[in-house]
Amino acid sequence: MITAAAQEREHYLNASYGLKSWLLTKDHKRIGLLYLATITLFFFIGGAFATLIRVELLTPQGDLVSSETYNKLFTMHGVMMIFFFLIPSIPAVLGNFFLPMMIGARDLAFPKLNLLSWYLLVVGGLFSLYAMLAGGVDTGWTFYTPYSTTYSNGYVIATALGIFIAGFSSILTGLNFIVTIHRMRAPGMTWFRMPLFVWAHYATSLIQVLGTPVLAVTIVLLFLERVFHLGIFDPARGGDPVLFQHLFWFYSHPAVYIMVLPSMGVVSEIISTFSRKAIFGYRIVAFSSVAIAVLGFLVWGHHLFVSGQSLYAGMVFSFLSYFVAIPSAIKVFNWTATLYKGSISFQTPMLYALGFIGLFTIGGLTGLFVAALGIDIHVTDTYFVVAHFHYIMVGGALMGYLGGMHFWWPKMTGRMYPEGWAKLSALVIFLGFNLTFFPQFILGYLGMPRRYHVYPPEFQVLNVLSTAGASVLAVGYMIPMIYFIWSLRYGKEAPANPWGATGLEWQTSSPPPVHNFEETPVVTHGAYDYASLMAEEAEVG
Amino acid sequence: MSHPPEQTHIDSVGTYVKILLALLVATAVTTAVSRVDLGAFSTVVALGIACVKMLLVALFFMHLRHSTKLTRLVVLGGLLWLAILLLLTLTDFATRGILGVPGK
Amino acid sequence: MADHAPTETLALRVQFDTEAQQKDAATLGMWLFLITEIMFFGGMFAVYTVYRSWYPDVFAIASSSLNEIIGALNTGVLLLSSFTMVLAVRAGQLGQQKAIVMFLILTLLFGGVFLGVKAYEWNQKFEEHHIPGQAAFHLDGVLPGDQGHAQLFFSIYFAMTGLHALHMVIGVGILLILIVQARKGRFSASYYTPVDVAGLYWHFVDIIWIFLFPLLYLIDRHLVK
Amino acid sequence: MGKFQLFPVQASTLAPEVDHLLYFLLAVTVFFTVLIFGAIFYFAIKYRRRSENELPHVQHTGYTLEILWSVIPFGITMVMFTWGASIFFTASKPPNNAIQIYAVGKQWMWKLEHLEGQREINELHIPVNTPVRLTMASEDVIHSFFVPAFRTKQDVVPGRYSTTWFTATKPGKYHLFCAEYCGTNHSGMIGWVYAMEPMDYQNWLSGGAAEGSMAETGKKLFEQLACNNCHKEDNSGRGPNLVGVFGKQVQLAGGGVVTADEAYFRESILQPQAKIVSGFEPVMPTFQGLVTEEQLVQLVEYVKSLGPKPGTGPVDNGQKPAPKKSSNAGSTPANR
Repeated sequence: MITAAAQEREHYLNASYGLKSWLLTKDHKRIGLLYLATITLFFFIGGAFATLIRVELLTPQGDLVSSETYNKLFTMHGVMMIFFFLIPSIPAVLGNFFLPMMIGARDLAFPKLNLLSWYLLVVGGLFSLYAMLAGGVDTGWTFYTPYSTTYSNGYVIATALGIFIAGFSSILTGLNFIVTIHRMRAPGMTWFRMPLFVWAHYATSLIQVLGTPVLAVTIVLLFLERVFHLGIFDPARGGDPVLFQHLFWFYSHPAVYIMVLPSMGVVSEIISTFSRKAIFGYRIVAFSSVAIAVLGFLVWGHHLFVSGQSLYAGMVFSFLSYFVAIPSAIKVFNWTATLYKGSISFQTPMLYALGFIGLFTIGGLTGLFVAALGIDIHVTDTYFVVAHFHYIMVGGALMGYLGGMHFWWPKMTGRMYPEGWAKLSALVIFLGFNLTFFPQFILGYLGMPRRYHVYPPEFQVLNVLSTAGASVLAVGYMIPMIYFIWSLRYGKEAPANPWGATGLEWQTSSPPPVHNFEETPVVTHGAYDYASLMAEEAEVG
Repeated sequence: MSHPPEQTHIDSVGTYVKILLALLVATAVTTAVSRVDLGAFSTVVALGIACVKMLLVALFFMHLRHSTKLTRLVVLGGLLWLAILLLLTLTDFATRGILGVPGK
Repeated sequence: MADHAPTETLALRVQFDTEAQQKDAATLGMWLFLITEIMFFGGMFAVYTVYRSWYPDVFAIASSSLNEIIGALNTGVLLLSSFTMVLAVRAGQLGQQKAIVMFLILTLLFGGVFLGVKAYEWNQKFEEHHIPGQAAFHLDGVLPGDQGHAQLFFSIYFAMTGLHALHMVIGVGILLILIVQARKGRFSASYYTPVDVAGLYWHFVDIIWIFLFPLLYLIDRHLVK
Repeated sequence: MGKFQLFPVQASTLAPEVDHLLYFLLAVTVFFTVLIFGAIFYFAIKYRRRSENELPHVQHTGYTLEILWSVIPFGITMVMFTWGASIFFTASKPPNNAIQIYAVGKQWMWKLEHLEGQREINELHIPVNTPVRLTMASEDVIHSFFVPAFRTKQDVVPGRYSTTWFTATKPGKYHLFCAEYCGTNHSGMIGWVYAMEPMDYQNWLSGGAAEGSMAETGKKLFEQLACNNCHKEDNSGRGPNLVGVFGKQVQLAGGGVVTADEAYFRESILQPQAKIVSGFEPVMPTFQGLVTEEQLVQLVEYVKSLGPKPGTGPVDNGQKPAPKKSSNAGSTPANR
């Protein structure tokens, strides 16, 4: 069982107890765990909506819920999953916890601002939960006008206010990260010795800081038009609903990179650790993260190809959309090249990382379909697009998140998760995911529109397959939830560096002390220098 | 450590007074100029004067002159992203109707 | 060092190594926040640009319904408040306690005057039935078919000046807190960061008004004699 | 109903073109997916960790490889872009000989109207092998006219006209969907497009219980709304004579010239003062709220039916010759 020595050594978890020590903590590690609890709750709420949607779509007729309710289900599924799970997930949990440790800092630059960010997410989440319980909103997570401003009678304002507040949590986290990375690196930690996880979060923070405010002003304008009848997007007074779409997608496309870039950072760490080899083309992979963040701001018009945007703007945005595909392709090639001549071991984090590369490749390549103007006419607003973005969000971002959770769980809690169950759930999730979303590509090209409560009978077989997959996926997600909690009590005692990884966070104890390091580390070698790590362990061992 | 040495350069009150006067004069000028018919050029002049005032406030009042290179880079980045938002949005609104097909 | 947190002063928080590093981080943090504000107002400038390019004449008539003399004077008031704010920061750099308090109060007063004039202008608009969304909306000089486009202008006018005023109110709140702290002698030559950072915010809100004034008040005034 | 299918039927001239681009993209996707999955499995098996303290020798970064796998994918994507853009261009420009049909999207139904007067709800009969041009308007929120078999989709934004066109190639009955979320019954706003042999189409047209062509209905409306008090054919009215105006360049008061297309007439009925013909007073009242989108398209059809009288010179509709000024008509907001 647990040795006495480990028990009394002080670390960030047993340094202080009580509700106040958690709700008023300024420790970035504790705030990371607070975020973990919050977004796990939001994930399962969003997942419940997804399950209801898939069960409804078992039959062509709308026989489980009314159309009104179905529209609220897919809207709240979108809102909860995107704004309250995917956007905060890795930056808020793993980023908050490990970014300071990876660059040798004692904490983020603005700890109180970090705690405020968590409260903003919680308050925003409560507003959205209130909107759901009070009656729900049925505008889709995109809130297109004039439906959202004049025709919808759902709780648009409460949900929009929730997203508005949660948006500031994202902005302030991004701001905190950028200042920390610029100003608080340990001695010797130059830009090109930083782990790629930190590079990915630097790029993500750029998007959070530069993009989210435009969503905030769009929500304010929507609020002004719906409540005070100001005529900003109102076609009757000469306004243009397409202008709302421009402002909305200016943020919402870069937002998909906020969701996937941190996962790319996690995968870079995991692939390198479990191949015991430096990432192939470290600088290229680092710069490709920043390139994705920058180019991600030039492409939003590919959401508007058939929505009334001019032909020439469509061509400009389609052309630019192909530029943003290149850095993602480069990353996939570099990860695969890292495996070459490595010493690969297959613990659970590695399974999730390899799963990420496979599914993200399919997700990314189908992105080339929807960026081609000719094909997008046919597939936009159909299940082809639904499948594309689920391959990136669930196949990519969520797999990366789970991989990161398994990779750093020993460091966060001082406990090992059960390897057998973890591998099983990874496999179940991979199979369930593909069974759920691959049929949707076919459904989409067949022409089944998205957000349909009722569909023609010839689409039923593929929908039944997709629902079957969804139930497997739901089971797959439940298993980690159970054994992670189980491991807190009964998990094996975790050593400081269970995987033989090279990051600074692995050079301190598990779980780490309150100020991360006994004394600030001095960095002398590159990011993934396994040779000197093995040499040091040989000396100590 | 990677942070630059901070030399607090303190400007004289005289400098600030000069800047204030310049700003007030610029405000008067832009108000007066708006009455003169410069055709499409009047917007350019109005924006030009506003940019000059912005530079005065930013460089002197916000001490951008003494700030680190990083701070200046951040400011440039912000203005560049504002330009991205405006220009790419205008690629749509400026080219509507050229094809002669309603709605394209 | 591990068992108890090192003693922490205002000028040197535990997570920083040197005071210069902390001050640098605060300045960089505020500038990044100001970038988010540029993008926040940027969204509305995009809406303004599109609709003014579509309805230039109606915008010119609507713009000339605003009193540009009051607008110009109000801009002057705001520039004065920026001037006193930068003097407050300078006093902070020199550690002159009483000067900090005096200039902050002056800045607060000018800010209050600006908001007062703004309230008067809005009330003026209310009486002239220029409130968009109201049935009684009517802008004379504009034909019945184009009243909708005039409502667009005033929607943008109220959205932009309203959000700018909201930022002014937040600024006034920050100034009040700083005045209270300054009177307690919390700031010195080595620790005046809050005043400096509040100054950056205040000057930024001034810059937004520097663009709002010509774009809203001075559109093609020559067109409409 | 339809048997289980894995690929949508190709029923328009656009469908094969889109599908060829799809096959190219599918080929690229399969190639790279097999390449990546294959490499991962091969490396995973070949370089699996043999012993605990095994240390692979460090490998330098090969920039040539990096350049290779960024330039080649970029080249492929540029092919995708140009191919997609060319299809998009043809799909955006309706041919001139297309027959005109009007569609009005209203919360949760499609109302379609043929020039000859046939009106249909959620059904559209069209002849095969003849280009059909749909001019669409929405009465409330954004809808989207989507026919999967034709591979065409176009959002219908309220406040202006939108255009889509297609040429059916195979007679048959094809799904019509609304593809932009528009409220409670969004999934009910569906219907059928019947592509028929030209002969059958003509019989259907004449057989239909139409009470007169759109132009005739428009004429009745023109009189009911007393438009003819001002728009007289002998140029004596206070409004411009509308005979032969459609499609011509119209001189505007205060300079500027605009093409008198559907959008111009629709805007002039709803916001008469937006574009005043030179030499006329802005006295026309607005009909905003008095006429529905359907009536608007009928009035536009009536004006189009007042074709140019053979042999008359440039449009003589009582226009006072206005000084020729350099016009910046260009992209007027009329058809924004």
